[in-house]
Amino acid sequence: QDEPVEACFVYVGSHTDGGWSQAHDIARLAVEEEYGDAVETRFIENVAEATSEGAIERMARSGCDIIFTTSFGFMDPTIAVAERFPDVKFEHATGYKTAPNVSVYNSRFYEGRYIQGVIAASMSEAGVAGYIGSFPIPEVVQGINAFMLGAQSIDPDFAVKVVWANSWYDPGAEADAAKVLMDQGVDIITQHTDSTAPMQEAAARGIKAFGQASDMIEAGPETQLTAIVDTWAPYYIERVGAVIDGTWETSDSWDGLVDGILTMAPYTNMPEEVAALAEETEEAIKSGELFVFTGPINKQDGTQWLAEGEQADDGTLLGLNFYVEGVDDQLPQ
Amino acid sequence: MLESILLTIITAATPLLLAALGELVVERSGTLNLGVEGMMVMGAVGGFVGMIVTGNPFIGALVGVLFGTVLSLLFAFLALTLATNQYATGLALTILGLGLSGLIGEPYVGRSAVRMPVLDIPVLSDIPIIGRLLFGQDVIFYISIALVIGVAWFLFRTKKGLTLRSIGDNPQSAHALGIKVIRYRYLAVLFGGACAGLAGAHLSLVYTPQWTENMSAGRGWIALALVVFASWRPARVLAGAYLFGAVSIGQLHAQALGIGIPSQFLSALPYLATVLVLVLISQNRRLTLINTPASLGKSFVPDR
Amino acid sequence: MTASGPEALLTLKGLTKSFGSFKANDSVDLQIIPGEIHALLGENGAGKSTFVKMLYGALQPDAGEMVWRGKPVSIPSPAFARQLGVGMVFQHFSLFEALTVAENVAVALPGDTPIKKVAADVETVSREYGLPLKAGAYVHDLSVGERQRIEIVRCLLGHPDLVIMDEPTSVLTPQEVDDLFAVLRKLRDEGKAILYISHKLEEVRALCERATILRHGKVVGTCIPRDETAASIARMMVGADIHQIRPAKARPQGAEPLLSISNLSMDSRDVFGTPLKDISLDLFPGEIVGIAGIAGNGQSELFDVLSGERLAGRPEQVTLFGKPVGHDDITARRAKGAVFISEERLGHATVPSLSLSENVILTRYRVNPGLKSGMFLNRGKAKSLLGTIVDALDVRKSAPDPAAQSLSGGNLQKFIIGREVLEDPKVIIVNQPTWGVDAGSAARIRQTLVDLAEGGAAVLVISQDLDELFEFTDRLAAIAEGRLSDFAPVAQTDRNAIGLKMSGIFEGQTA
Amino acid sequence: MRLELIKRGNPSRALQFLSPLIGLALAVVTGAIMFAILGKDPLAALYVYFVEPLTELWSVHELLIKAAPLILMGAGLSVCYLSNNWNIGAEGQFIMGALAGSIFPVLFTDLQTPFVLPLMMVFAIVGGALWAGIPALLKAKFNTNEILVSLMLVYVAELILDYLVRGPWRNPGGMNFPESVRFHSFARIPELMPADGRANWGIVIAIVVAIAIWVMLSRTLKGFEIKVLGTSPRAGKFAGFDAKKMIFFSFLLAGACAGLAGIIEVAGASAQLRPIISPGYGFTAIIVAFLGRLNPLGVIVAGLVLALTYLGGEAAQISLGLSDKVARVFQGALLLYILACDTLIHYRIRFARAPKASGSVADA
Ligand SMILES: Nc1ncnc2c1ncn2[C@@H]1O[C@H](COP(=O)(O)OP(=O)(O)OP(=O)(O)O)[C@@H](O)[C@H]1O
Ligand SMILES: Nc1ncnc2c1ncn2[C@@H]1O[C@H](COP(=O)(O)OP(=O)(O)OP(=O)(O)O)[C@@H](O)[C@H]1O
Ligand SMILES: [Mg+2]
Ligand SMILES: [Mg+2]
Repeated sequence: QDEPVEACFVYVGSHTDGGWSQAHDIARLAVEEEYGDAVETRFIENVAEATSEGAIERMARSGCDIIFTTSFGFMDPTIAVAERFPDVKFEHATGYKTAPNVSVYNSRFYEGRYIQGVIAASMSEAGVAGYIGSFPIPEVVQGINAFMLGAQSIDPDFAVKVVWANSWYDPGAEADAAKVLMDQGVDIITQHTDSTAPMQEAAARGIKAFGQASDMIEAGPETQLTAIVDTWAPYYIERVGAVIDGTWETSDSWDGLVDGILTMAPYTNMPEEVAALAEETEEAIKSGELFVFTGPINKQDGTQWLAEGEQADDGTLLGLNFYVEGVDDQLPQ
Repeated sequence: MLESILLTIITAATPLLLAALGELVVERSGTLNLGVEGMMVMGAVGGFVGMIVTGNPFIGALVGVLFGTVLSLLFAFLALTLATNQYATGLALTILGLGLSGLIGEPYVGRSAVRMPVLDIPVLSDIPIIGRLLFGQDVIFYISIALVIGVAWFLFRTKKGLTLRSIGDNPQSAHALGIKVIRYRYLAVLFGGACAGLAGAHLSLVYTPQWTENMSAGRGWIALALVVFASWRPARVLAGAYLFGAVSIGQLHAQALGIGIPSQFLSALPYLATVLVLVLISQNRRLTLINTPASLGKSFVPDR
Repeated sequence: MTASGPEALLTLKGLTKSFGSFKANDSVDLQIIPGEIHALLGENGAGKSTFVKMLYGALQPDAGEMVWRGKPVSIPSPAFARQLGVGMVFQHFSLFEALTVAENVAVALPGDTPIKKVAADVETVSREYGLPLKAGAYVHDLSVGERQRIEIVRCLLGHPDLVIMDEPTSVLTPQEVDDLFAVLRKLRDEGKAILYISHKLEEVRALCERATILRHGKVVGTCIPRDETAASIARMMVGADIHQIRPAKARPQGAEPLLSISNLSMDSRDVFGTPLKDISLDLFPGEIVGIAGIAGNGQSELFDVLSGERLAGRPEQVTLFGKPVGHDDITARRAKGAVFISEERLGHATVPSLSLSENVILTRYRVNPGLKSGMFLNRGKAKSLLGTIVDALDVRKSAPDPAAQSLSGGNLQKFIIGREVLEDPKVIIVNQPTWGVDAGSAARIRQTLVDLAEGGAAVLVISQDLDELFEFTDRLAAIAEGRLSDFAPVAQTDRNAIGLKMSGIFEGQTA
Repeated sequence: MRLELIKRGNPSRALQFLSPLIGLALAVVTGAIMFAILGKDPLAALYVYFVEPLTELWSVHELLIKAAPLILMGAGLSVCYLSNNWNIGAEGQFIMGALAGSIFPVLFTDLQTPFVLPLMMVFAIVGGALWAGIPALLKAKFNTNEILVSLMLVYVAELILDYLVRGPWRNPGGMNFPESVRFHSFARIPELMPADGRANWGIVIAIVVAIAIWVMLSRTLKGFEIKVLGTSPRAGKFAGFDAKKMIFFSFLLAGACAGLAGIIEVAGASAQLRPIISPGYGFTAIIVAFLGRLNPLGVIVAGLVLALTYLGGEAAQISLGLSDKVARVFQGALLLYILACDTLIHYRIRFARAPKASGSVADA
């Protein structure tokens, strides 16, 4: 083989943000590591969703063979550019539109959230956890619901308070949200935003918290219970490999714990029996024995969503826009 | 609980208070520096980088002050020495500060740092409720309170403060009397820059010991509004900053209580409150006319 | 004057100062001795203020030598001048409206004297010299006369040996002038030297021991004022005989007023202004009516309400050619045939940074045909009108169509007058027509106004300059604190009577 | 030594044209130094920044797409700044214009006729103007500081957009993701030369509007009024011009331009509403206005230059791995340089020694 394959990445944030974009960048480095001279990688960061089409097109023209566009907001621009560059392969994260040269991929983060819910309900004395949301999109709503369901499996009366930071990454707003939640009496913090600020605030007040996107143990050595760690490397290595081999095909993958696309950081700062319970839950999910969204589950207003034993299908989950019973928040419709 | 709510509010208010006090002195000299946001964000990155490099949050704070001051020096050179349009220069300073801080801070995004330690004042900090609020805080908080008193004392009790106010009122007259108008204005602008820098350092060392792009998130502009709100009086800046802190934290409490108003509307509250307050204040023509430094925003070129 | 004795307080040799390429002072020599009141005379722009600012350290000479009590000095700053013993009262006040009297004084005092002590000193000194002041009052609440007292007291508190006064009397009533002279004589008797700048030659003759005369930045002579006449001094200043206004011709008379105001009261424009109180006034064709008064007594408010920059409460309170116009704006009033010439030349009557031809458009776009077609402007027409104005009033300028700010004060005023009289207006309202304008130009401007009156126009002149008002108006009143006195024919009144009215003592006014 | 300014009697004409060029040159030099500090070959980096994006036709199309909103808003803001009204909220007016114009394709999806696009534009113009009318009203009525109000309203507009796209205006068929439906073809601004690139008629509209504003400023009484009220409000009043009406005129005009820019952006390049629709165009337009010397013809050139910095920023990231912040620093530095150079138009600069005291009191 003569020419190395060029793998390109479009990030919505900074490649050092310690959260979402960095998780993708870590995987990019893993790809380089894996294939050495056979591959070259490049990235463009802080790409505003509004003007991403031009940036993606510039990437496509610069000789990329495969382009990973790693934010939901890049969906339509990716499709548009892909139409013009049929020979370039596109991989779009967290979206749902595919094309002959566009695959989509996502991760079942909610599986980790369920485990967090189990831990939270086992650890909390107040019986109420604080949840810092980014934006009320289906992925985040799935997480809140999974967390609630996990918690209810331990304590049916467990409560969750939600505050929206209206940002994926805004340490100031996230810290404010954490403080306010703690001021209102929660004693566990979980977040679906990317900075370590909530972890720091929880540490400052001596309560426990969960990390997000990457292992945040450094920000809270005595605070982090566990973290959902985005692990894109296996997927990226596989897809770039397919380009090298010439076996790349459109796919639509939504992998979970069992596929290694997300992993749980070590269960720390908790009694052994809680850690054991968490491990057990994780195993059950991996083995398929436990599916998070299995009935009976009621919606927030008390009406039935899933009957006994009924499982939510992926289509519903990908468009989820309601809470399960017990969440102390109103979802904007 | 009340104590910790108040503490959260005070922490939210402190950077506003600092930046607004600095700008108040600048405006009292008749200079309008709209670059507070830029100086503040430079202070934030300076504070954070200084802290990471030296491992010492106090040195970090000093670096933040330095960064804010250096940027304000740039403003002073343009607006005072070259008599450029103060409005546009301030805006440019903000744009530059946001870009430069992003560039400098790039390698530091996502790293977490040591929070500036709390400096308990013995005995006093044990007083119930107010003890912790007033005497169990970080150094920058103490500085902010000292500055309120210091600036009020300086402006209204000292000769140099009187001189500064006279310049803000009428630089031509001051110049005719031999007052070094440009020098005073330089010093005022640098003081404003230092305060904004310290406010920024508070953001990245106390508020959230992190660096992120655009970390000041519009606080510099709110500080500018607070100066108008306070009709150029230090004690009123204090009241305004705490009031504003209360509004911005209060909207999060409303959210956490699950009252069901879309979070975007609640998030807009602080901005709407700012507009409302500006309207209420400016409606009182006499108050604003008498307190506004008469030469505010106008370039002054001395005859020699 | 050539004598250079040891008794000299300050000797200046060859003082030179240029602004850009313009020499404002060209090798000026002067000597001041203790115990004298020394007049510095000259036309507008002769360089008097420039000269004294150098003595006070507010401007730096380009060349020349200063000797203070026998020692060569250079004075880098006013602070240094004050330490040396030089005090100054500025032509244009250097006060701070938002500060109190005591603060205004304290800001110019050395060291950190407590404000309470400064306040006490202010009250003592002001009483001692008969210039009463309240230390706690805010300057924006004070009259012009009181403001000048602050300047003087501030100067005296520095215990100067040399007091410089730049046109101190131009803003005072005749009675206040007398008080000031008493102070100055007292100072002279204490052995201080006073350098006194004034355009009022009679005053100079009454007060000063010696005089130095400047023209175009050069010393053109010295004299003992008492031994000269006002006319002979004026000849030295101008270098030629002063052009007198041509004797009046018969003027058309009419019974119907062209402009009238009735019972007009109005709040001030802002907190620092003067409210107008119950003003009535009729202006008949062919007459020139004068309103005297110290600046800040409501003149600019009266001008604004006449011009329509502020609207009257009811339309019929102001009438033009018999029609109510109280609610018409300035353009509508211009369209009816009135013109307005305001006191402030730069920034009111003209836009400083715009060219002269654009400044023609400024007030004429509605009135002069051809300046505008539809919404588009005809700049060529504006330039040709400018040519007409320049020829008619001999406006001197540096370029074909320069920025207004580049003209000298007198030439700018000629331009403004020329612009307004282009279309033979029937009503002319003019505020301070010749303020700061040299004698030659002033005469030309007054002549223009007289010519208009002879053509049947009505002219209202608001002025602080009593000499001017007595020279060419027919009827005269004074405005004080927003009230207008009754009118008296010029022939039947005198400076004293007007002076009293200017200080607010007239019928309808208690105290 | 210190630097002193000496006022010129007449502003220098030559420098009026030269000053933006000098400013630009200084900014380029600064850029080169910055590249060197960041360890890149300055010449190569400058090439990638300022030349490479112009070497390909499709990229020129991208340039025009970005220049259109900058030119439109820059021209509108010029009128504000000339008349001394400090509108810095064009970003918010852009958003509100986009929202108002999007009402048709988002809420009335069945309305698929050729009239939709003009209707959208009218609504966008009105929407942007109304949003700009708020600071204007508050300034005219209560003397409220328009800088702060217009800026605060940017944040509010961003939140309104965010709310709508995540809530009521969300695409019902879009899996609850935060974006509106894609605009149907009647609601799209046609592309200029679809074969070569994505540029649409927006750039033509922008240039036409800029030229119209230029004609107004330089040839009409209204333009004269704007200049007079901006430099000397009292003289403006003396001329019979109404400063309050001018507040409204300038704000509404700038808001209308920004609103139009907003709909051109969403009905052109992006074809749908998203939570963020502008990469800060409204703020960059402030630089554009000043770089163009507040002259709409200059603004056209300046808009293209600033659009180039966006593209150069992308290109430099992709081919040199240069941070995207470099473009922001460059923009800020450019504005500062231009302001500094403007001083030369009105003043001569002299280096002077501060006067020293000598004589009796100095030693006392
Ligand atoms: N000795 C003085 N005599 C007169 N005026 C002075 C004197 N000193 C200062 N001033 C005036 O006050 C202005 C303000 O100066 P500043 O605030 O430094 O006061 P200061 O009196 O010099 O104080 P300090 O002596 O403490 O330095 C000076 O620029 C000058 O105009
Ligand atoms: N700062 C300056 N820059 C440029 N020219 C100046 C400046 N100050 C004064 N001049 C010019 O210098 C000349 C002398 O001005 P000066 O004020 O000394 O005159 P004056 O004799 O005091 O006149 P007046 O009787 O009007 O007060 C005038 O032509 C004036 O326009
Ligand atoms: Mg003078
Ligand atoms: Mg001193």
